Amino acid sequence: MRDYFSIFFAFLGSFLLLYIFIPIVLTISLQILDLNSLTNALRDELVLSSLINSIATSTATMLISIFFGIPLGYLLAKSDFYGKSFVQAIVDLPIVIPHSVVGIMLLLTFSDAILDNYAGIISAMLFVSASFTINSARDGFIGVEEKLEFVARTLGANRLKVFFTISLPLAMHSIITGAIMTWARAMSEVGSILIVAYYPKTAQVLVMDYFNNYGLSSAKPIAVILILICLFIFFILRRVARVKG
Amino acid sequence: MRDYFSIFFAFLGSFLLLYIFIPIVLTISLQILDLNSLTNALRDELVLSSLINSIATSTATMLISIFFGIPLGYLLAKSDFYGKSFVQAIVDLPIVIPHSVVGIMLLLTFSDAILDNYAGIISAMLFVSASFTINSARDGFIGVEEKLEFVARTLGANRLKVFFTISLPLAMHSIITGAIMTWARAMSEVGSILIVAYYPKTAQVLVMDYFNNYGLSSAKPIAVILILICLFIFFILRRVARVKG
Amino acid sequence: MLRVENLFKKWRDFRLESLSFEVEKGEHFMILGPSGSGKTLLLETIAGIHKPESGRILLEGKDITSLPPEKREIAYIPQNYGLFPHLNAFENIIYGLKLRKIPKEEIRRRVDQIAEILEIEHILSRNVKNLSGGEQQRIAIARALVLKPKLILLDEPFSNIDANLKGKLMKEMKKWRKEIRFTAIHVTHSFEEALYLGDRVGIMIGGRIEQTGKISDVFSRPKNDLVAKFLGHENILEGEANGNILEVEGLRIEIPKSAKGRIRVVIPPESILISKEKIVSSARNNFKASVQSFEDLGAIVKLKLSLGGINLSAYLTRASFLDMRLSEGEEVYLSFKTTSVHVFE
Amino acid sequence: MLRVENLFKKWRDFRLESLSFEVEKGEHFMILGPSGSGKTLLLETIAGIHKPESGRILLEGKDITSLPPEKREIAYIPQNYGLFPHLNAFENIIYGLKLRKIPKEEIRRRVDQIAEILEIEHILSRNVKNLSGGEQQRIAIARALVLKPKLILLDEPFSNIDANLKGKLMKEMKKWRKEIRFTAIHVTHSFEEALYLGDRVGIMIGGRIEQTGKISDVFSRPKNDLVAKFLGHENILEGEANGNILEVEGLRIEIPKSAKGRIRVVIPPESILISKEKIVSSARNNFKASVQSFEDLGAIVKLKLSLGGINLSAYLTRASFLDMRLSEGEEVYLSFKTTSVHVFE
Repeated sequence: MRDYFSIFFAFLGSFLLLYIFIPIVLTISLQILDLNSLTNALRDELVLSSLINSIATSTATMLISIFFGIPLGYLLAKSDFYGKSFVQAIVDLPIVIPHSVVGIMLLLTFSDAILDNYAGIISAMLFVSASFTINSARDGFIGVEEKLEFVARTLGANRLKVFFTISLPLAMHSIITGAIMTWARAMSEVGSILIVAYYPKTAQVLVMDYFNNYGLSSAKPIAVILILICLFIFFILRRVARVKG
Repeated sequence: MRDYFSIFFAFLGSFLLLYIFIPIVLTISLQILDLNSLTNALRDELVLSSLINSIATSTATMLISIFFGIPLGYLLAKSDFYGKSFVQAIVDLPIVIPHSVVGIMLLLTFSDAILDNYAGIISAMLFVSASFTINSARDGFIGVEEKLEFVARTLGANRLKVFFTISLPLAMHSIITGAIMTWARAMSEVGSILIVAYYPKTAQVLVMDYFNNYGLSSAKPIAVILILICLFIFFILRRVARVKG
Repeated sequence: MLRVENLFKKWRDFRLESLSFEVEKGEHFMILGPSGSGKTLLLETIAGIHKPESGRILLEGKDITSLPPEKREIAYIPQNYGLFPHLNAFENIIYGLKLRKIPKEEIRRRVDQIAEILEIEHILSRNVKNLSGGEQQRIAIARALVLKPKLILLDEPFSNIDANLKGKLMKEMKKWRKEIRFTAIHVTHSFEEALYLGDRVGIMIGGRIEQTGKISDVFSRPKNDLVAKFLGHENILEGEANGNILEVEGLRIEIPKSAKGRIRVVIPPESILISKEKIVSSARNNFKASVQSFEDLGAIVKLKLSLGGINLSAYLTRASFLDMRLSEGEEVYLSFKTTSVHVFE
Repeated sequence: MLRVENLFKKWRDFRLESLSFEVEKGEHFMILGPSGSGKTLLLETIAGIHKPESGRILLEGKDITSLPPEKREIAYIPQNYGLFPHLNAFENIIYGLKLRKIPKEEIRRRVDQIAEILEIEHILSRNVKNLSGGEQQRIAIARALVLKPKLILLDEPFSNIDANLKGKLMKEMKKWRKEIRFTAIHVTHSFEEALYLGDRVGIMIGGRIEQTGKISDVFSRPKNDLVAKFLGHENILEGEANGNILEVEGLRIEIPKSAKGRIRVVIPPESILISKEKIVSSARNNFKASVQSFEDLGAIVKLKLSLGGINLSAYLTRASFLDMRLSEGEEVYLSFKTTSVHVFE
């Protein structure tokens, strides 16, 4: 009995696992058989500039989310204020809004200021990815024992000093994890960028362009480069997460 | 000192909050001033069929993720097996892969079988959204006290009976939360669907179509309808989550 | 009835080591041991949740070592009672009956019968999360008893019970146990529970059953110093005996019977008299000692005394402790009668 | 030195109610109370973490009630010592000095001085997470002392210390306290700590300081029955006195001094003799009682006896308890001397 049960569950459970795993492995494998097109892609100036563009905008998004997300996360963790659960709801909202709708909303709000420029890319990325930094910062600050902050104050630190010498260093690990997630989510965004800033070209949009204009095989090398970058970031993320555990 | 500190943090923290909140409120408000176009949109057969299409495919995605995600979540929670952390990594992977790349990978794997059909929409949605159900199911099963399962066995239940009468009912709340997240995430996906299945038209793709072909004001009504659906689902999600807490 | 033979098992931080004992039919068998001694692991191994690495478990003569738990007819009630939180009290009780596809009327009849004895009729429709510890205990016991198991395993059944209520509930358990005769293994670290409810006791220390027997026998005649120490016997000394004199680290202690060679004795701490002046009495054992430390037991203070190389404990009321103004390092005189020295066999 | 006047504060489940007391310079003042009495809340209010709803706190005559904690010069050492886990032991100690921008050499000098007294030189570079409870305690104390605060607040400093080590560490605290004279408020629920380390004590129950004074005074002359009960005095009886006889629920008890009207007395449980036969002795108070329940304290058993309407506790050694084969409901005889009855003032 014991074994049939486990086998049956393993059988059902492996479906989604393989469903995620096989396309990734297959895509990378196909590319390994065709290294030529990969090196060609890496020589394509449009590919390179779009990659740099993606990485730069994702990084800018991450930095903005850190700068504004840490104070918001701190307040959500440490303060009790009227409407706090409403604020938390707003922070969690972007994950359920269709990406194309995000683009429409941002254009309606900022119109030409973000149309087809770097600000547009970053604004789209920020909307869909800031929640990760905010929520991780919040969890990090929740994890800081209140007593430590009390003790620091009796030792002569005012609230700002306590924040910078005790709370922030102790929450840093969680904040970094969240910031990496924000970076990765920014890098993965397509739908809203397509609407707000088709240009300057980002790598994730270029994949789509090449696919539409030249077909699957032309899109593949850029896709693989992006997969490898994301796998690398994902690997770092799990390393960071493990250090703490 | 105390007050300046809080005010400064509230000032910085409110930036992202307003950044998320204002576009949503603005978009809905603009539409309220222009109810005509909203009723027109609701009479547009293309809009209606794309909405039904989106809802149907999201629901199908959710059901598939429940059927296969529950056993996988159960194994991740209750079993110790070689490579478990690798399996967990694969489950978490989709969140970092650019959506356009997901589309390319799925096409490379399944080619014509998923090109421009319902299977294609669902396959794209499933790839990006299944993790929510799997991880919530896992957390739900982890929350089930082992002793309860032990006791049930001494009362005469075999492992399968224990699963259906004890583990599953106790994890159900968490599973439902995850399934709703999967539904919402599926509904929000654009990038990979654009590549795999431009047709049959989903509402989230139609927003983009209307924007590209007829401009912002034509895309707005569909966007608002989608926002309202997603806000409704989000509201239900938070209600479900609160019942437990 | 139940026979456990030479069990070995490691699990997490716990282990069972060459563990053997036997339980008779109808008996309330207590397993008494300090926390961490593996008592819960033992119960779960008997219940079939863990498979032993070696050894056998026999129930009514049948080897059940490799049967799955659902086929053993042994009920297990864990420390927190393990009620299913998504079922109400009644649904909890009938969980096992429903699995066995017992007809509805028979289920109703069995529940009514047990509920009457355990006095739980009025809480059958309640949500188990809102029940008190004592009520939860009864529901868990009812859930086990309706299945008429061959053996019931109780893991610290009174640990979640308020101290004030514990006495009352133990009294009631004794009462309904007389009505529903069942065989039970009851794990605890409480001397009161063992003394009050147990027929026989097994002392479990470090994964082994060190001694089994009638409770008063085990308490007054511990087999070895591990058991003696666990039972609170302090002041166990080992020395060289010669006639009526035992020599321990240079100290000459008069003992009540003649002996020769290395022996062990116990000097009950409550038999030791303490004073700040030299004691003049008929007691033959008079020594000078210094106070090492003290511990407050609530109105009673336990002193640790050092006499050259050995340490002895003694009890004192808090009033006399304060009267004597004792503190660490202070010199005191202690004496005890020769007849109060217990020589180990 | 510190004066707390009529403090009121509610916070979560705890409260302070019209709480007043005073601490002298150089004193080790103990606050002794059961858990839940608001001891930690009191310390945190003195430290300035909570603002009282009413009342005043004066430090060296200055009203500090509304000063923020960083301006009070009061050090606070919480129960788990509150070491900063991202700093090593040395960095923890100099945390406050660095904030005050003290020059490097002065920092080094002060740390060296404290480290020598507390014997922590060898662990200064260690990660605080790997320190033992006793080492953590010293680092926390050093971190407070280098700032030369006017007052140190210690919250249950020995609660994370292994019972075997506690005696040794208390001894050492007593030693270095003599070298570094500082004023401390030390919160605990342990009678030993109070007796061993305290100069004076305040008994805190239900958010109030019920009695303050020298420790032996407070222990032997509790002001009211709340304090008496907390200190473990049992058998507090209230009745109508008439000359040397106190009548309690129909029971006539002889008392050592003449009184009139409603009074309260204590009969120390250790002064009560128990036997199964009627006792013939010079004791004037002889009664028949039944055993209600018993509790094992480790070699000593506490009996709860019922005599008509009143309940009394009595102590017995486990050996005589087993000898007498006592169990619940059993009839016993008890007696106590008139002189052992303590009449409340």
